[in-house]
Amino acid sequence: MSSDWQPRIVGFACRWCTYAGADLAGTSRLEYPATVRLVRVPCSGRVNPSFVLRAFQRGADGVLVAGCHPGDCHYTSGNLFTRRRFSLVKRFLEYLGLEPERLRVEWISAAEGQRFAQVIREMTDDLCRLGPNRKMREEP
Amino acid sequence: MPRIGVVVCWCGHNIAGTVDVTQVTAAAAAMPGVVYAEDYKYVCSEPGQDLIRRAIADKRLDAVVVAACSPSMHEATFRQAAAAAGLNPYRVEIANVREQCSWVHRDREEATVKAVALVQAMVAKARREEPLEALRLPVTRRALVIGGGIAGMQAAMDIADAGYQVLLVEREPNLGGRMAQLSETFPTLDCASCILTPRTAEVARHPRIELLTYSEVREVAGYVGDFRVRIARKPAYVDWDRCIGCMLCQEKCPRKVPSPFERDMGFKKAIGVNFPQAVPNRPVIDREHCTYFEKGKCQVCVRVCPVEAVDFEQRETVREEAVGAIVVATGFDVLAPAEFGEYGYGRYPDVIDSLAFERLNSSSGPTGGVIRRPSDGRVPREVVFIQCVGSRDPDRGRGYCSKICCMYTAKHAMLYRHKVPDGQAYVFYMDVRAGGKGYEEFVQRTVEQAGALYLRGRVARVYPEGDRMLVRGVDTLSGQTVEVAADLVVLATAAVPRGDARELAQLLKVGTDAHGFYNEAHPKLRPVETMTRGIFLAGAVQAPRDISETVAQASGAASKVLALFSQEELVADPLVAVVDETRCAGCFLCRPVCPYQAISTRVAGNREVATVNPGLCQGCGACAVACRSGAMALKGFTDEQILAEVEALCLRTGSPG
Amino acid sequence: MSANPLVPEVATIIDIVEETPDVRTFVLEPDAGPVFAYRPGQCAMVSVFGVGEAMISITSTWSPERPLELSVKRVGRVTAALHEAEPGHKVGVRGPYGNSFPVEEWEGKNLLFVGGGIGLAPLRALINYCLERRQSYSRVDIVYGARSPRDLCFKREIFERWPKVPGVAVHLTVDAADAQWQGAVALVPHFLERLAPSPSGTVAVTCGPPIMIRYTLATLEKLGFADEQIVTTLELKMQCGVGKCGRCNIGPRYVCLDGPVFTRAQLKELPQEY
Amino acid sequence: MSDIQARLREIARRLLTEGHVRVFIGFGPGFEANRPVPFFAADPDAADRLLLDEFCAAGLARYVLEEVREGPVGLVARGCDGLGLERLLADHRVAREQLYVVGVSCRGVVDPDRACAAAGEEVRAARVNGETVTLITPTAERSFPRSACLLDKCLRCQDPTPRIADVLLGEAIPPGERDLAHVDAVERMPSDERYRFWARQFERCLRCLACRQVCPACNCVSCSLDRPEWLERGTGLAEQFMFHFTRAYHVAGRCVACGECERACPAGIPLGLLNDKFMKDLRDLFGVAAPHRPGDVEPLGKFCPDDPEGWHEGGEGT
Amino acid sequence: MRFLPATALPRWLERLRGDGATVWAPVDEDGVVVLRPWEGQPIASRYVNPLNSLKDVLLPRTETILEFEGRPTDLAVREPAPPQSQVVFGTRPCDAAAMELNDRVFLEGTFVDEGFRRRRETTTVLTVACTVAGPHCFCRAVGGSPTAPRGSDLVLHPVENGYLPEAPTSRGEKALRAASDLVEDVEHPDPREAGRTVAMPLAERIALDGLAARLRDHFEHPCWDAISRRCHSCGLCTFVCPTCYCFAVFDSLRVTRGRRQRGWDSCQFKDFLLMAGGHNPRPTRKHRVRQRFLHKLCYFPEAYGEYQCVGCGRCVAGCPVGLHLPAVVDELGEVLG
Repeated sequence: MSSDWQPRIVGFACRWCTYAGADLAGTSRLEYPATVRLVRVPCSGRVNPSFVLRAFQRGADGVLVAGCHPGDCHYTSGNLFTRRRFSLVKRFLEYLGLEPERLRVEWISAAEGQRFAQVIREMTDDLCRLGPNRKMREEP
Repeated sequence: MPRIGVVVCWCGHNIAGTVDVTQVTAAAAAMPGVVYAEDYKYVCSEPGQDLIRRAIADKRLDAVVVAACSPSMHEATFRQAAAAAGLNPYRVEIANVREQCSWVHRDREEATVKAVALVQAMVAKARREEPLEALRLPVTRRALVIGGGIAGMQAAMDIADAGYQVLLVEREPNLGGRMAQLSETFPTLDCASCILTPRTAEVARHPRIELLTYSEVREVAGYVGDFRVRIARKPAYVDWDRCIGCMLCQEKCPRKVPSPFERDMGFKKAIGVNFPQAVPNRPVIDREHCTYFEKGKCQVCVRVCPVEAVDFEQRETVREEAVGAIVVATGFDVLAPAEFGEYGYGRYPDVIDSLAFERLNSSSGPTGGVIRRPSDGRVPREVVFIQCVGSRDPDRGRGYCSKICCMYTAKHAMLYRHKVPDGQAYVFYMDVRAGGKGYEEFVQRTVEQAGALYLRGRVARVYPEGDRMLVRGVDTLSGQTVEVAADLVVLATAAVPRGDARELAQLLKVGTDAHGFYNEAHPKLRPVETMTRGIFLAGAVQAPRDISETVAQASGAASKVLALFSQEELVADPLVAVVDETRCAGCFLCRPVCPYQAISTRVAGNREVATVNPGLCQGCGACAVACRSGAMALKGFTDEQILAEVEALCLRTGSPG
Repeated sequence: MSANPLVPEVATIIDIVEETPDVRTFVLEPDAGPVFAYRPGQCAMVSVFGVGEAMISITSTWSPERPLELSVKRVGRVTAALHEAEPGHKVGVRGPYGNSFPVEEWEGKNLLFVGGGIGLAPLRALINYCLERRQSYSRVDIVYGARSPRDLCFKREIFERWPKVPGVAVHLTVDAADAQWQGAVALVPHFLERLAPSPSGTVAVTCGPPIMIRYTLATLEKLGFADEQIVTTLELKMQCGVGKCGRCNIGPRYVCLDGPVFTRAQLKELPQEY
Repeated sequence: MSDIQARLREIARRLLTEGHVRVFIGFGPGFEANRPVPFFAADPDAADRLLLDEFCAAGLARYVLEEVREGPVGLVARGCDGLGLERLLADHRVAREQLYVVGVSCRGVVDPDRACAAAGEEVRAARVNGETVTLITPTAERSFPRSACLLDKCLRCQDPTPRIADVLLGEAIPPGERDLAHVDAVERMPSDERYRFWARQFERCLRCLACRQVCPACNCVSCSLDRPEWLERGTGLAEQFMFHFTRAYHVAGRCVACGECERACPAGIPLGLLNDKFMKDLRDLFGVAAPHRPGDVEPLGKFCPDDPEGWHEGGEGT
Repeated sequence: MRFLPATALPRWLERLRGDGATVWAPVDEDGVVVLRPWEGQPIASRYVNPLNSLKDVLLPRTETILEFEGRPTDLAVREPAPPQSQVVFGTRPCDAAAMELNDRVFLEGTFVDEGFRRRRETTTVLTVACTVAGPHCFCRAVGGSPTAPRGSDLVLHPVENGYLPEAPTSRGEKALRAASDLVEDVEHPDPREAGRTVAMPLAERIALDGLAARLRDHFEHPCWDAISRRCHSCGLCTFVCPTCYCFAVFDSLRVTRGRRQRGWDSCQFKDFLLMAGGHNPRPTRKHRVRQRFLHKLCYFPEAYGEYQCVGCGRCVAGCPVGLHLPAVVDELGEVLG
């Protein structure tokens, strides 16, 4: 591993809360590592668990699934399904051998630019410690 | 392969200061499918937009990716620009290289690599894009208001006054709802019927309000702008068109039965109206209690009716109506306090609920407005009011505050003192909640001027002693056990949803909370809208509220309806779910996850498949994830598109590591 | 060229002709060396890199300097990707595969071509081959139909070139006419029955959608054509084209090796699994 | 069993004679005596070839999907078959009135390979008792522990008796909760070892899709795993993980624990360990019964406002 | 007669591996014996047949045909490096024979399958003969034997404490040379004879005589409906079969880079012949099951003069509903006589 290796994080962000939160981090000029790339989805409930697996397959070192706080879903219940799905899926991926730090599920509101930046910093630190992900990943 | 154009914005120094825009443009030019890549200082400016428009025309572009600020800033701008050049506006994608890149990263190389990846992802998405057409839905400019109480009447009046037709459906034979049962109203103590009666009359004669009383909504189909509603009118056994409202029938009817309107403290006839000022002033026959229906003879009403309006053969009739919007104003019920055995309700006639006390106060009530207790008709000298009966009681399933009880109890104590100057009112309370204009002052007056004795604590038991009721509770302020001997005990029972609120909610595809109150679309920002577009809430159907709030909300709902009706046609986002019927197995796992109940069954060939009502769908995409086979796709965010984005974002080219 | 028969040559699309709303003819030139030699009726495996391969009958007739032409109807993933391609794009091509029409055996005979829709694609190669050797054959009748006038392929040939060749008659029909259509309106088998070509000394070659083939065969039989006089081509899903992948067999025969050209007599020997 | 077999034949014959069903699905003699195979009795006389013994291994529910297309179907159902049928009913893939279910209680099916190995010679018949299994060979009759004789899928069976049966032959055995302890052993491995464990299993996968084809919950008309955007045909480890993750996730909350996938797998991949992991977490996090009995809204099709966030609880090893 | 002690086996294989070859050997993985690239792990000895056959080595589950990179207008295509030489230890005579059947398909005719040929020519098959037959074995019924050398480069006949090697090919002889110092000389009767006495009850029950012709004549026989009815349309039987060779060609693409591969496919899958327009020449289980068995028992014999089955018994052990070749032959025998 070269010393300047940086992890690659794919983030699924609901457009109403987390994506807007990330925008707020931008307008507030909060610096965070350039490790994350967001996929804008209408709701965290749109995130098919297989998307997460696909990200790891194609070389993501970490995946973030983020949406509105429970109770604040633009569609009322999308994130509550997300909560159930990803409670299971995260445990299942760990059961398959994935390190827990590699998948994070977070509720980040449109007002939480600070928190968004913080989550990315934390994840980047965790992933730097773990190094590149090789599990479930296809040969490059 | 679609021909894609990429335009990279400098945003002056905002993007170009951190991201090497030239490099991003060069990288974009080499991406599969990209036939045009250019950068520009300010793409959102008029010359910038013109650049896009010219590129679309000159390069025959099928899609455009703009690498610029957040889509929340200028997605609409660029879509309009594209549309002006003849490109489907939904074939414009934004790579957010400002808020999510140049503004948050410092290292130029890293930021540039990331910007390239973000562009790559959007190019990948754009390649898999279908042109989408905004959904255009026609609007039937006619509203249905369900519920003829104060909320429904207010909403109906506001909509009708603005010039639109209103269909007002009321389950009871007459308008008025709960408010018709009230005596006076807090905090002004003006008489309820004095403010209600003119309003009911106004509604009844409004040229644009069609009144359907004694009717119920049975079926609701369609969606915003085009609801199809089936309404059943129950048989009144009186031809209301012939009837002239002389009420001779009521007068002569030999059958007297306890009146639910009077909380069974008074009587009504088997034919007649609930109360004298009823609008419409037309009688109905209470089939359950009518001697003719019971025994096949009597027919006094038939004989006395001067216009031969009585018709025992009348049947329920059902009509179908088309409306563009629906206001639900079905109000509330009060909890049957029977489940509170410790208070002796139902066992002891002198334990009554607040609604009954309203009737005792009412000059048109069973006692003509004199407060007499039900058991022996004596005027009570000491009255105990118990608040929070069933409310704020999570152990029994109702943790919420019924909100109106504090105020009406204060009102009752005040009215009682007015009518029985030497009487003493005791109020057992948990907290007094008197938020509202003039409310706190009113409670103060009740204590100070009417001399009501407020005791903080829960009542443990009510039991008879002699001809009085002994109320035992704990004063939590003093810690003392308190015992009051009362002539009358009045329970402020919880306001609860109507018994059949859930069934109606299902018809309307509107969500309810754990208790059965209807859910608003957003508790703060969309308090009168429901999750179903075109259906609005007014009054206590949503949560307990007092008259002034109810009226305000009803006007709010009406204004939402008017906003809807003021549009030529409804334009809906085409980013909705769609079913590939060849792949749908018809398992309907998608249905429970849809918050809008937009998914229904369709027969395709020899099997049932899911189908999405695009007027109801709001595009959250939960169904697309619940669908295992991938038959359900969310337009604009298809699996193929998201997977392509993921793949592009994972690509490591020229990046460190 | 690779020793591996599954590895295609890279070719460049030099032209695309829009025949009908869903049929395009792609003109291909291999990047290295001349086009492989092929005979009428043979196929090529064409591929869009990253999407996949599809077996397409060759529409052109071979000469060393002539580019390869493939007429492709948009039906599946690969053909859809091809339809999205533009001149200058690279594709893969390998072949030729399959047997071919036994044109030498037919010398001196009358030729009756019966095509429907995209089925004219393999026939076009054959017709042009025969017309280039016009003197070797006797009377030539071309019966061709499509759903509507705009679905007729190779319009220049059917309307202009072929009718001008002496001794060649082109009979066109459509299932449903439009405002401009002056010609016959009939399904190909019915139209053929009305034309009633004589079976004597004639070879009938028919290509088209399965349902058309089925009724055309019946019509030809009614007109007195023997099974040996009737030739058709089969289309089956193929993956390798070289008789290895085990897919395109009909009974013991592989369409990619033993076909796609079969006489009706040969078909009758095979199980009805095509 | 023979008494029940006789009654089964009688019922099947009657159903076929009276035209109530078009076919009756049960078991018939296989090529080997101790391996009966699914059998489709289409006429009354064929009913007499139905058999029911301790070796009837295959699940029958999945057949219903094809067979009902032609008309009503009768079948014999053990507990696992019954749950499979309930799965198909809950997924609207068949209608109840298309089925006539003859229920039988099942104490477990004998695995002929396992039994022959235990007995040391060919086992021709067996009796499944409470805790032991009596194996009958040409030379002896001996008892062995259940785990030495029965199919894996039967060792953790929780529903011996079908819940839906138009008629139940024999006595009902009350249902229990599924024992999910075997999941713990994998959970306890360190994460790298766990990954190696699964990688080893999945590398063996031939992608023959037997697990999917026999599964009553995998009843889609079109499977996403047949689509290249979700799963490429390559058999690299990444695709194998995608396949097994997706298969397990798609039956999460829907798996009826019939064990057919694991029984069918030629590569010995412990698919039950995957299904049961979801089942365990559904139980631990959301109080869903193991397995969730079809009929109610699927556990993943609903939520509670106060559902826990499963990713916070535990961490490594859970 | 030469004798290779069992204890020398790892050293020998290590030497073969040292020559740069990939060595495959059967290893026990969680109770399943699998042929795996051998890196010194314990070699399984108690198995009838590994899960995967030689097919996994010579016609891999996925094989890259070509790789490409670039844009549609500018694309570079290259072929992968030729495969490394391989040594397969522990295969059984039936599996080795199966490869000779596949030779007929892949190496004969107008086209030669390059991928197969290259692997075939660089693979040394070290077969371990069988001393007992498994309960599902029936090689004898299809012309094989537990000790037959067909398809093998070297047959190792197990005897007490080791093997008696027999080298039908020079490749086998060469492989054995790597063990020349480990091989001893012993007196032993011809081990090939032992194959005749191995009990194989299943083989006795399979009558294949004249079946091909009867099948051909009864293509539309209704028995296929009954036989195929229990089939679940999975690909298990075809994937475990050492002689089934059908493959699919498919592309994958990662934005700008991709590859074309081929991988196993199964005639039992319902989309095997499904065409882009929706037409499916073999739409039902009946069509597909009949295709499988006619291919093995009728078409293949017509083309190559022998059945396309080596009696390894994998389908017998594997099919979850007992729809395997012996059972089908048996059921066909009953109806076709």
